[in-house]
Amino acid sequence: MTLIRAADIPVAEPAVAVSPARQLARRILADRAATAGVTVIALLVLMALGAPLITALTGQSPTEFHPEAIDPALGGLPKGPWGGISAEHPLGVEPATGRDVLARVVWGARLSLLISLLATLLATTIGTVLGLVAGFQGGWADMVIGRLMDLLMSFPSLIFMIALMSVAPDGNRELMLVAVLGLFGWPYIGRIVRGQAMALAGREFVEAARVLGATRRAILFREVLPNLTGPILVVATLSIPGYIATEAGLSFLGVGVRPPTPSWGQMIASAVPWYAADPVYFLVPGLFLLVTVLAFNVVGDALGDLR
Amino acid sequence: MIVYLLKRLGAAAAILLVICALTFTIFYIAPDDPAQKACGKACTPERIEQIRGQLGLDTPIPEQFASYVRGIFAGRTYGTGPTAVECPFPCLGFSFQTNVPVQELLVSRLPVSASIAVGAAVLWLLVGVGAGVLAALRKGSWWDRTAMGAALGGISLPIYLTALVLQYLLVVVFEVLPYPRAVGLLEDPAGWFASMLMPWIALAALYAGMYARLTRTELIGALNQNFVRTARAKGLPERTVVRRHALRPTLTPIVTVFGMDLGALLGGALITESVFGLPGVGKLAADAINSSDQPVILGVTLFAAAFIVFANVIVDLLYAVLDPRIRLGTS
Amino acid sequence: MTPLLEAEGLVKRFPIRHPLTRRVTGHLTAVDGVSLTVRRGETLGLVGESGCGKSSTARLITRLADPTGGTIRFDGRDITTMGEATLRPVRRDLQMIFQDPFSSLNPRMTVETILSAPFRYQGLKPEPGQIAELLRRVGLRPEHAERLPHQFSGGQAQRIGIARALALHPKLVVCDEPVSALDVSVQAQILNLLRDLQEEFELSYVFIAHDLGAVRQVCGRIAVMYLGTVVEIADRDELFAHPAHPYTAALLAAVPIPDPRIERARPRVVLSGDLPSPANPPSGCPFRTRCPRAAERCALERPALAEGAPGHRVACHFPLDTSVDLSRDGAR
Amino acid sequence: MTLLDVKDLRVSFGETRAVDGLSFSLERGRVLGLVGESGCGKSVTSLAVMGLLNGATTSGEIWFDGQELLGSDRRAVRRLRGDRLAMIFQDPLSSLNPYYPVGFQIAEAYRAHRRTSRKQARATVVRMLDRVGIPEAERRARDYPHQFSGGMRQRVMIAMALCLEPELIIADEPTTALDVTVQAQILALLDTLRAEYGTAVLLITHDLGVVAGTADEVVVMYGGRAVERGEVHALFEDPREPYTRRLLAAVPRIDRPVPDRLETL
Amino acid sequence: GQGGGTASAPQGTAGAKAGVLHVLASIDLEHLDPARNYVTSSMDVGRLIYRTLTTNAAAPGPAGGEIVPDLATDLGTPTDGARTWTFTLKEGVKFEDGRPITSKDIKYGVERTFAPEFPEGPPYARMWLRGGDTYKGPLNGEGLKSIETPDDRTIVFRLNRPVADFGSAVSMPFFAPVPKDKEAGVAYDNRPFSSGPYKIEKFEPKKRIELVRNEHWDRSTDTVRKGLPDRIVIDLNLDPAVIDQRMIAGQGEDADAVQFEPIGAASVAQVLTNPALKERLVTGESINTRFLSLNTSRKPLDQVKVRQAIAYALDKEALRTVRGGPIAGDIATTLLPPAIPGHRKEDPYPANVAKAKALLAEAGFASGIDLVLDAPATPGGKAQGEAIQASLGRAGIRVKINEISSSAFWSTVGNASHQHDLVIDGWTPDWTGASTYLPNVLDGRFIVKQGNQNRAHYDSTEVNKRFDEIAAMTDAAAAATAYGELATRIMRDAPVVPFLWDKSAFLTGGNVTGAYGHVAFVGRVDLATVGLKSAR
Ligand SMILES: Nc1ncnc2c1ncn2[C@@H]1O[C@H](COP(=O)(O)OP(=O)(O)OP(=O)(O)O)[C@@H](O)[C@H]1O
Ligand SMILES: Nc1ncnc2c1ncn2[C@@H]1O[C@H](COP(=O)(O)OP(=O)(O)OP(=O)(O)O)[C@@H](O)[C@H]1O
Ligand SMILES: [Mg+2]
Ligand SMILES: [Mg+2]
Repeated sequence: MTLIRAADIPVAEPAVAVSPARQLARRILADRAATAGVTVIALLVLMALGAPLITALTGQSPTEFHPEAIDPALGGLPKGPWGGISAEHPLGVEPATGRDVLARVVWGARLSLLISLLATLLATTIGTVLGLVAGFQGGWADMVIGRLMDLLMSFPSLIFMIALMSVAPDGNRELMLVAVLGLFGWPYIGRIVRGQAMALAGREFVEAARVLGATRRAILFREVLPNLTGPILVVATLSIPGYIATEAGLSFLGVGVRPPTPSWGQMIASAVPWYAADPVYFLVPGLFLLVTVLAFNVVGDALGDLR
Repeated sequence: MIVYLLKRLGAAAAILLVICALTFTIFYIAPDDPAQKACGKACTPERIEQIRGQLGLDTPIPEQFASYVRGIFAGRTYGTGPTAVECPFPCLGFSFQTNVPVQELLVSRLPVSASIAVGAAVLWLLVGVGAGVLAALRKGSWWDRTAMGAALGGISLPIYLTALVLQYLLVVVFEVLPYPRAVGLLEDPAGWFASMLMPWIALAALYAGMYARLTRTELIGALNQNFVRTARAKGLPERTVVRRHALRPTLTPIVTVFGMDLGALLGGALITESVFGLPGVGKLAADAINSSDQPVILGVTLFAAAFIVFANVIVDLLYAVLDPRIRLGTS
Repeated sequence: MTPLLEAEGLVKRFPIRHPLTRRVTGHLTAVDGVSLTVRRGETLGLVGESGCGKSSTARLITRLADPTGGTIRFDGRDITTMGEATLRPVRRDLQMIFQDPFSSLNPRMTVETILSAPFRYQGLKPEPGQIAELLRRVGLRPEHAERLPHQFSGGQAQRIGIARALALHPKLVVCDEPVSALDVSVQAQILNLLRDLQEEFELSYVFIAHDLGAVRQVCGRIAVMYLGTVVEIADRDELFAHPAHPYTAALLAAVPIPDPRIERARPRVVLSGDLPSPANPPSGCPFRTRCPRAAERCALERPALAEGAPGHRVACHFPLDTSVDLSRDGAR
Repeated sequence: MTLLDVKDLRVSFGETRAVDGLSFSLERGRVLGLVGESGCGKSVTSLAVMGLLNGATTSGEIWFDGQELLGSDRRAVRRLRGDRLAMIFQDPLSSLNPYYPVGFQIAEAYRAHRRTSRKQARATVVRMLDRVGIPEAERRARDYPHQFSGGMRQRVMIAMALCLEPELIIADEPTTALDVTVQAQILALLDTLRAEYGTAVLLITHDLGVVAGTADEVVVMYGGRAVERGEVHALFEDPREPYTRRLLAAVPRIDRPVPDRLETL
Repeated sequence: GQGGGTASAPQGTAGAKAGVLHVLASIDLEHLDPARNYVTSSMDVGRLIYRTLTTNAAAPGPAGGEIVPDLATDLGTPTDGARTWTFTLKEGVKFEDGRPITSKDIKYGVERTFAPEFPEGPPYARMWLRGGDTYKGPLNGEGLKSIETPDDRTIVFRLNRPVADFGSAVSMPFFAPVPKDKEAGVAYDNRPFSSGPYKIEKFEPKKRIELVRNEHWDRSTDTVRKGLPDRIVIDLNLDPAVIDQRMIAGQGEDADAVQFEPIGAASVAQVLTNPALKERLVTGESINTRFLSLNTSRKPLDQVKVRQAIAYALDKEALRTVRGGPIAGDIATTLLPPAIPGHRKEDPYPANVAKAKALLAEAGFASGIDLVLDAPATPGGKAQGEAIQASLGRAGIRVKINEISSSAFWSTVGNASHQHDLVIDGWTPDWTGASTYLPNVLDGRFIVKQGNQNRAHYDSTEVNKRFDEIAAMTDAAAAATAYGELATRIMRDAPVVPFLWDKSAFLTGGNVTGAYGHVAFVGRVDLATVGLKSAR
């Protein structure tokens, strides 16, 4: 799946006002949608971090069955309207098991965010380093890295990821997901970084550093890399929703994390048969997923917008 | 140019070969033993060994790989004697579970996938490019902001979410559409359309958003070009300026991106087909993965990769054809 | 005393690749046998039209590019094939100023960081106050050290570039069109500054420009380049008074003079035709396709850079000035 | 007879005032040089006259042959553009559309204002290309912009501007991107054609030398205003304003002894 | 009754001999080649295409478990202490091309199951027929001597041991006739030659199979199959939830459809709360028992108290709920389901968490134990795994779920070195009776390294001996009672914890008649008898 497009990425700015962090903050505050996006993300992160606290407060564990909340004679349909929403279960219960949906959603957020952030970190690191080397060094290194990126981008990645995850041994699924997402994600970042590095390599300040006797490494990491933080940040932000969606997609297709660990994709997958009988069960994790992805996209979009 | 094309095809074939080798290795060193699965409920170790021989799994992996690749070009025969099965060119392997050459499965599934892909592509091009052009021309307007917001929403919608919401609303609640089923376009055009509509929308929502944004960005960029200013200075009507001078350069990236997306669409079709239960290539892949039918997984992966790789070759050529600077080279 | 810089028969060739296939379809000779010397304390000017190989020559001299052929001796040492590491100490003495004042400053670095980079990359540390002193010397204020490049005007930014080049007290500074991007008034300031600094730091310059007026203002000797070769080289006043190469003459005639009376009275020498492509240079004399004096011989034989008057060398079969001794080439 | 009369032109982009009360006028068949340093508002002025400014607040009056342009409806101004008012831009490469052959682009300008057959337009194109000194005009008309050299591209732009025999050509730094020898060629060509067609020229440049050689009258701009205007000889010989004087002194000239230091502003 | 407590009688009565019956299946047909056809879904379809020497009666409830003659004139004649079995074929039975079915065709069909190319079929022929241990199948031209065909209508099987219910065994698909000249190796799977009322017109694996009437099938020779619709179209591999919803909507063609798999838990509420839908709901009984196997070869499951603690702690109700609640079946309390002769009504381990804890403490595990559960990586497998995890967790038994891809599941848990502590397990006997059930899963001498079915690794000398004694009995009723007693005996050791006796509830289209769930096909619709009320 295409995660990011080059067209969404701004080219390196010739002159950038202030430090990337300040600049970021300024741009976001100027954009109402982006402010909302950041707020939503912050809330989600807070929710994920505070998952144990939240479930302690509501007194619901994500794995505990509540037979009293469902009707076995009706196939385990939650008792009461709206998917069994009640004071005890503010977002209803899971059909057939009676597990608390709120508890599962907040724990699922933890997983979704952790996996996608780690995958982003991995892909960004690999993509940045290799893209930088390819774009700056050119020649042989560029050829090898370029071919590698071509190769990875020619993989029907979703099919391959599913197949890989389905044969993967039953170890740490979370880390495996991160690895697989990162492995197929980095070329998209690498390609953009490569292009930017190529553009920067021709800039005179790079020549100036060389004339001053700077080493290749110093040029790459002291001169060029700081100029790429902006685009890299944007690419990374824009790739997070892709990873969230892909992780959920993989869980949806049954090759994600293992139960009873709750994950949004898995919740949606298990809600599919229930969509007619208990639409609320399907809508709750679905909306959380949509809102999360949208929030990251909005923020990435705001960051990427050229003024 | 011919030499270039040949070289490019050569590189494409090399990439496919590497993908093939990687996929092959991963699946054949996987814990699932096809022989054991074929052995069924009542199985003994001796029988497993026999089956391994029958399926050609007793030779070393490189040798198996070589026969696989040879089979693609020359076809091959599975087993020997009266139970031998012909797998003609281009043999992508032989499904252990359905006893059918993989390419036959692919061919029988292709119409459904093609229906979904082509219809969705038409839809997202119409909607996405249309919305993008209007947004670029009315940059900053109410329409622009709404369309771009919607585009962002479309991009953020996971396919299965769109698919299920559509199905819930259109089929269960309002009953305006039937459950999608695999109907041939020629057998029953109306049924085909009714069945395909939801998959199209689900798939197109994502891409339409991306194309709207792409079109907008590119068109705004083109409108800021000096040659557009020249066109205006000539006194051309604004419509001509936009259509002839701004849209033409905008189309080049769209067409090339479109080529690549179409190539990579099989991946997107996988979820769509799974959700709607349509027997296309994506569903074939999903089922094969679920039942660990390695030859089918391998075949579909290779097929999809070939699609992507050749789409890329075509895109490169298209790029050259569309852009005179590349077509003619710089003097 | 040996000259500070001696370049002998420098050649730089680039492969030309097809935009799509990336196949090498030919070669472009950007620098085609350039020999130059720079004496200590002098300013050598390099003029010529766009694409004639001025920047490429500069990049060869400063070893930013590897020469395809020829040798470069700097300060008594052959630096033609030195590796980056051995070259590093040499770089202290061999600096460069660039054309685009903004592009040559890292937009992410403060002036302070930019000016301490020369020290850092050479494994040194600026002494306290040294940066402030540098800034002052190029006409900026010490408090400017905190700013980022984009907060300066073009002229100020170019001063920072100059300060950076001078930080380590080099012997030779190669200036690649340092004023081309600047308005006339700012250009004048920078030209003045470069002259002042030369005296103070006992610098030698290679000064590249396409503007003959600017070159004349700062250079002692001037080399005229055309299509990768030096066609004429002479002392400033000699060159402007007695241009020997028809190209130099055409160049001088084409420079507009901001005085309507003189400008309108001057005879117009308009060269016909276009600059040939360095990928496909004409046979014999590179200028012959546009030369009003071209003859058969020019197509067959490439003229060597020969000394006519003392210190005035020209590469032409039929030079303009009688003071150039024609006898060596033999009349036809 | 006054062809172009700009009165108290003011253009601002938000807070920045690009042009701030500029007035000048241009007679038929004459050349007006508009000089000034970078950013003083020369290009904005030219675009304002052409009606090509986007996103700017404009006030004042621009009279072209008795018609006020700023207040006219866009359609009317568009009809003037290219037909009676033509423009030549600084960078000929980016000003030509890379996707179409040059002949098509010239013909397009022609057919936008004259109802003619394709064939007739073609003939005009070839004639014009030939006229601006492009050899093998018939064949070169089918070539794309990137297949031309810088000077040739600028000739194409001139052919495009002149094909409808406009009354006024606005040339915004037509030679800045070119080498001196090519600049001399283009200036000579412009001069010849201008005389032949009797076209008035608004020549925008920062090069005082170019103005000295080409213009009949000069307007010196600074910060969006005209600091001095006058007949070319008078202005160069006896500049009134200190700014003009200093500007002239800052130019290193090849016809005078080398000064120790150049004058600075 | 409430949600199908009992098996319902076939709907309606006579169906029209016309029309197109649609079958909506969420699964694939694994193998239709009679030599390889060994799963109930394929056997249900196979019964339409080929006939066997005997077959199950066409009747709802336990009556369906009765074996009746099919191609043979009777249930076979045992001689030599049930070591030799002789069958006579009916007259007038024909293949789809009109040629008569002969005893040689049956012999050839049986011989094929010995070929290593067709490994999936039942092991009985290989186990029982003399010389079966060395015979490698007919593909190389060699025949099996212990099957004799003195004439075209007589077939004699010579066995290496007494087999009292061989007459039931010959109802298995591999006792269907296969003409030698139609041999196509593994490709025969895609187009088995028809001897039944339908023949295959088109088969797209994993997508659709279309059957049309076999004109040469003679209804008068067949007491079981009705052959009502002209065509039967089976759509395969559909999404289960979509099938449910299509059946609930029942529009258009779907009115002529039956669903092949039970409705999902998610659809139960919709169906049971709507009287019109309830009309169309058919409930079938089955002889499938679901149980949790406890690997007695691993610590601490080698201790009977620990196993009993698990039996007390398991929340069978929760397990049933995730499978759909009461409609999915009855809670199993013993090994043998009620439909199997010998079933005894008892509940040795009623749910009791306190008792489970006490037993654990007695065994020395007061602080609980950690176990790994092997579960298939399907939504159902996950749900059951989580239910087991949650319920055992209440007694301090911490369960980690090990998901195994569904296709590899049985081969993985059948591999002693890959198997963990607990397995979500179950068994359907090949015919109604315990003889192909209890020995298969609990006889310690059948424990093998690979392809193991005794996943409890239960090996009791006493029980093994009793298995031999019962196998030698020629009185079926006495054997059934003996098996019932033995089941009770085994449950004292608690090597497995039965939790569900399956039932199957499925929807039929409004135009469908004669549908009932057949016990031999785990309660699936008996395709051989379904018809349409009216052809459209
Ligand atoms: N890296 C390169 N690869 C290929 N060709 C190059 C490269 N660098 C320069 N050239 C070509 O070499 C020739 C000389 O270029 P160079 O930059 O030295 O000219 P210049 O005299 O500095 O021109 P300008 O006045 O435009 O700066 C040009 O034709 C240019 O296109
Ligand atoms: N579209 C615009 N938006 C905002 N500011 C603008 C825009 N166009 C021009 N300006 C500003 O208006 C002022 C005048 O610009 P203009 O391009 O007319 O200068 P110029 O005299 O042509 O300079 P140059 O010699 O560099 O071409 C500048 O300060 C410029 O930054
Ligand atoms: Mg240069
Ligand atoms: Mg301008």
